[in-house]
Amino acid sequence: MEKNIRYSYMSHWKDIPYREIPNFRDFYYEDKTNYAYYQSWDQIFKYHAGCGYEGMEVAPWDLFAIRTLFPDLREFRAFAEERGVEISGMFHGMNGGRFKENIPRNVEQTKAAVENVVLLGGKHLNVCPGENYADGGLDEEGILNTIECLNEMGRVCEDNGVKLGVHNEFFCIMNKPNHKRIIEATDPRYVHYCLDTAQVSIIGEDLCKFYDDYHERIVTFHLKDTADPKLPDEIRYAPFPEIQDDGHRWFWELGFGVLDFEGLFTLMKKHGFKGWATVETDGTPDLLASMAYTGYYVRNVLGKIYC
Amino acid sequence: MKTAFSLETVNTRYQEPNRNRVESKYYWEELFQLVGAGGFHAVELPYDPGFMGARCCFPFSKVVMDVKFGGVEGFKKVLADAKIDKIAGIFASPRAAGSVEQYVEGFKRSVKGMLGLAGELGCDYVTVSASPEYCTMGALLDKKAELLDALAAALGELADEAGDIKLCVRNEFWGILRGAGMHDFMAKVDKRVGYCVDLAHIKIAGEDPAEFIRKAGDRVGVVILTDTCFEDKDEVWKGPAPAFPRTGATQVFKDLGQGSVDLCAVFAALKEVGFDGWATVDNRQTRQVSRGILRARYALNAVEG
Amino acid sequence: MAEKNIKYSFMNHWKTLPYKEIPNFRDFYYEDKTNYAYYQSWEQILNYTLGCGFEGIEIWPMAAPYIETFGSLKDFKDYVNSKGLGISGSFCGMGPGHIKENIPACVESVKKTVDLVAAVGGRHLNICPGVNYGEGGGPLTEDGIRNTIDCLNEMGRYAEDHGVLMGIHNEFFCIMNKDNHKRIIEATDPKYVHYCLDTAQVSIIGEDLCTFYDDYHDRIVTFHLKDTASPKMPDEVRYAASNPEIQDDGWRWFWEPGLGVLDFPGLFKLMKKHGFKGWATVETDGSPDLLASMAHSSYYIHTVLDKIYR
Amino acid sequence: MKIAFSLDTVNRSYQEPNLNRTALKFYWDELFKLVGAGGFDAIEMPFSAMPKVRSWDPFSKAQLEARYGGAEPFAKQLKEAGISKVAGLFFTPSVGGPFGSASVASADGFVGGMKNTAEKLLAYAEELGCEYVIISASPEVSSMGGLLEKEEEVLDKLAAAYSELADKAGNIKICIRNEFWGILRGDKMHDFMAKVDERIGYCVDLAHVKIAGSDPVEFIRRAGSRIGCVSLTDTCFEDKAECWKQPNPLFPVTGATQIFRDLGQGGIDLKGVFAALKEAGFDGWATVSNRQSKQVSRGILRARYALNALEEV
Repeated sequence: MEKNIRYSYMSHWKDIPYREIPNFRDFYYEDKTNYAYYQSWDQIFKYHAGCGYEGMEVAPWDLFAIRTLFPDLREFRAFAEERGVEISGMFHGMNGGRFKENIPRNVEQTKAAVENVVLLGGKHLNVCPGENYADGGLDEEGILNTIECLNEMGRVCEDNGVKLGVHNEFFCIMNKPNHKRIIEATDPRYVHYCLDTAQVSIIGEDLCKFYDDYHERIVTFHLKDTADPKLPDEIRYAPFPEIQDDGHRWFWELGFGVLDFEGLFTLMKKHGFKGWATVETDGTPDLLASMAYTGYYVRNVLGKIYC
Repeated sequence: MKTAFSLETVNTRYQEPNRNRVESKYYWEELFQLVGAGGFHAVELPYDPGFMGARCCFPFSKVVMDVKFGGVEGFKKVLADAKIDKIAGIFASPRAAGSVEQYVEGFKRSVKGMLGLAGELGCDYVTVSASPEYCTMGALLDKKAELLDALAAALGELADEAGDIKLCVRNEFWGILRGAGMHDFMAKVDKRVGYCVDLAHIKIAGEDPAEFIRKAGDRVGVVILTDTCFEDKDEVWKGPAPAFPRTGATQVFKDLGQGSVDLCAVFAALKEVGFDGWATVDNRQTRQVSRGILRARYALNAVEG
Repeated sequence: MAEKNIKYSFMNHWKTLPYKEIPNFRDFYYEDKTNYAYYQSWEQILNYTLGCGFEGIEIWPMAAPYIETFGSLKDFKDYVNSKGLGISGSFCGMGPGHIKENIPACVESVKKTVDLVAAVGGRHLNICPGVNYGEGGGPLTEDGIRNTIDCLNEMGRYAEDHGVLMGIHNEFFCIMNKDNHKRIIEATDPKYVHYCLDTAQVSIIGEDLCTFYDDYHDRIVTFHLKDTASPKMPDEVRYAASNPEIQDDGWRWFWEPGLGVLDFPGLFKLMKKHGFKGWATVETDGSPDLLASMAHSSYYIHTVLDKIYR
Repeated sequence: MKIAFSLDTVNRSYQEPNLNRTALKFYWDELFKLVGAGGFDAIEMPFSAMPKVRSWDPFSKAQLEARYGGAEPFAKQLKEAGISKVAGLFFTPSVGGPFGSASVASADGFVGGMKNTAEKLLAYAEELGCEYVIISASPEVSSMGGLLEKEEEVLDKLAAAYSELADKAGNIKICIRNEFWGILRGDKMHDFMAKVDERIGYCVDLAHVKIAGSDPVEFIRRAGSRIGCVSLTDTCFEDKAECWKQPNPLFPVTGATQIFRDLGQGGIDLKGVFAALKEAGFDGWATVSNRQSKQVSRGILRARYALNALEEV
């Protein structure tokens, strides 16, 4: 049976201090807890393969720690592939692109990011289109600069065989009032879309309708659930809303929130989506439990609709 | 001698189940209560200049204290409610950058920032690492003598600005002033600047902590009560991420009383040199901070008993 | 894709799982905000088992946890099957059948477990052939050996009559040990008494894993796949007066496949040579994190051992 | 009033990562030190007549001998950890205790089973130098089958058995705990205790009393001088769907929750409780049992924090 979707897992592992732990047993005996089971990329990649994930999406804030272990990112790629895991792409942030003078800096940063993605063998650069809304929304000029900046960044990606996917966040400066306008105004040759199912729902879009409307621009996904769709402006636009003081979670594993994933997968089948889809479990206390569970859900539940 | 508990004990960086909890404020609100309940009424904070804003509620920067606790006074009140009435000190390790001048300028800027926050927090000491990790210093290593002289001079200037805050220098086992190398340097530094004696770092660098204390004498500014069983046979200190030896995974630091540091000898030496400053426990091994607090209390009771 | 010969099952060391399902998972999570909430229901554990690519679970005889949470064994079976998972069988102990007058009681007890295995649609009953050597008064006398053989034959016959394969699953501290292990296997009736090869246990007893499999492959109907870093333990450890299975300082006899020193690739080459077909249970006894062990074992099987034989 | 810390806090059976540690001796060796470091110099321990399979806790006579060298060396080990007293023991009837399904056929079998285990409990308590033991009034009602129709007969026989046990208890105080899932839940306990031998005391478990719908402060006032010991527990749980009747009532099928909360983390008026205990002139053992937090060290520090806050009152 021909597979259309390749599943990748978003890396929220934070710092992993070892490549491998050949003295695992002695290391385990030091503390005799499961602490020793989460301290090397060898283990993390094996868990990916063990849970049926073919890929991992790298987080840019992990690169510093990764480079202390794998100075040449091609080593990191080879290390992962040896364990049956490919790097599907990397997340990236555009900042200050709403001001014309910041566009060149953003293009330079994109070049550096794309270079890393190419070294890692990735195909996607999923970009958060701007800083937090709380620092002041987009005026007309800000919108036009954001479009231009995304186009410039997209061109750099396309020239290197990498797809830039706009990945909006519910607290981002590009928000509900101008979200669609900017997507439609950007150059479809260079600027694609990474549909983060939870983020667009929290912004206030209807997930399935949004996918149906923009399916030809959507080249990849961040699949995550939420129990808080259509959040009001005063929460989305507040300072630092992402991590809540009382530990409230915006994001849940697929099937633990309220979104209609079966509807979404029916549409993905209708439009014949092919390529990487990244499952993300941002905010889980136990990444492996989330990975094993979502591995089951995408294959045994959603896989019956489209795979 | 007064004892404090360091919040460096809380792992904010490395993977472990439940790690995400440390990003939220609720975690810290309860943690302060648990520290107080463990009999520690003073804490030490890692200093964070706050570049990352307040996305995560690590209460180590002015911006987080402002955004999450309504400013320094609000932060101190939360601590006081948890029976923690003193922030004994803050510490940081500068990163290597560029030339000797650039590095020393960055060093001074960083320490000034720390002295500013320490003043607001009512700290008694500020600790700064003598150098970053050896392997990150690149070309600076070729101008070691010039760098150390410039640092000594800078520390003198900073002592003028410290007021009654005790400025201390810590020599990690992975730095250019590791182990006994510290004594010659401190001889050239303004008398007002003290040693930060971190027991585990001293031992790993091949020195006996009690001996080191006697040699430092009345220049001991603050003591960091840490433990270790690690013997650096493969010069791991020169390589990258020395706290995670490539030669074999191990926890380089052990919780107080769980390693091979002779605490009785250390306390005897401290008494001998008439030390009456802060002794701060920093349990970097256990992943359960509550266990770290109780292990610290147990170890101190055993030594003081 | 080549036809699959081995079906993998995971040994249930999950201890007590108090809930069948947790529909109010989010609220439950918020009570403690730790991963505690991720390990409290059968649904979660069965989903993880499927997520790691296993096709079945092997259960423990103490049926209470299943009945209490599910109301009846049948409800438990139907729930597991509804997830697309099988129950490969159960583990149990033979008891003090090396003493003649105990045999009837031991057989009665094992019959109940055979009925349980049949009721949950299981195929295997893996049985530890006796009490502990240290506490149970090892070594086996000639009579003790004769009684053990009779006892196993009688139990095996009942199992065979109920469509269940009873396999001897020896343990390194068991009263049937190194000096009579092979003799008893060979003396039992092959029609009724089979063998479940626990890779770690036989290695700790002192056998060479691959030689042992090669010699007894025709009697071996299933496996407990686990690794060890301490093969060929001396008598004074295996025969210790007090149960050596759980060590005071947390020393582990057993590790995940690939994390000890056993030659699994060698074993799988022989399984290919002899054309083994059926259930093989991965067991991670003594792991502090069963899910991490399950995911690691799944990697080792599907990415390393599958290449040799699957 | 004397304060102790209960090792009931340690979860030994429900799945969680690192659960395997509680089967190992090194875990208990360190735990005693951590309890002592938390400022508790007395503990309460669960009692198991039969040692728990594959577990080296010191809660059965067999394990104490096999792993800890017996009562003497165990007391020495506790002393070094800063613990001078094993204040009391308790056994939980619903986990394979004497009230097991086998003995619910008749009232005599039921009470006989309890008495049998209680005698072993008293012997072990004496060996450890305990001052009290806690016996649960009954197992979960869901496991009592036909006996529920013979409640009158069962209670009379229980009362008689308690008197006989009191004769053997010496100076160990026998206290009866009325769990919210038992036949004497909530205020039903008062009528029963009125008919029971004066030497037998109440074990007032705050969370169990509250979940059964009684007010702990009122309950303490009514129990008055008959209070034998207090279990300082907390809860936010309201049993709206009569979960107390279901099997395994600690895990309501109506919705997963942690029925017990650590002291100070629930809804019980602890200030009111301590005032009522003072009023009743209670000077026995009050034992904290934090059954919520899966990190026992956190449970210890939470207990210390809650007690410190109350002592300021």
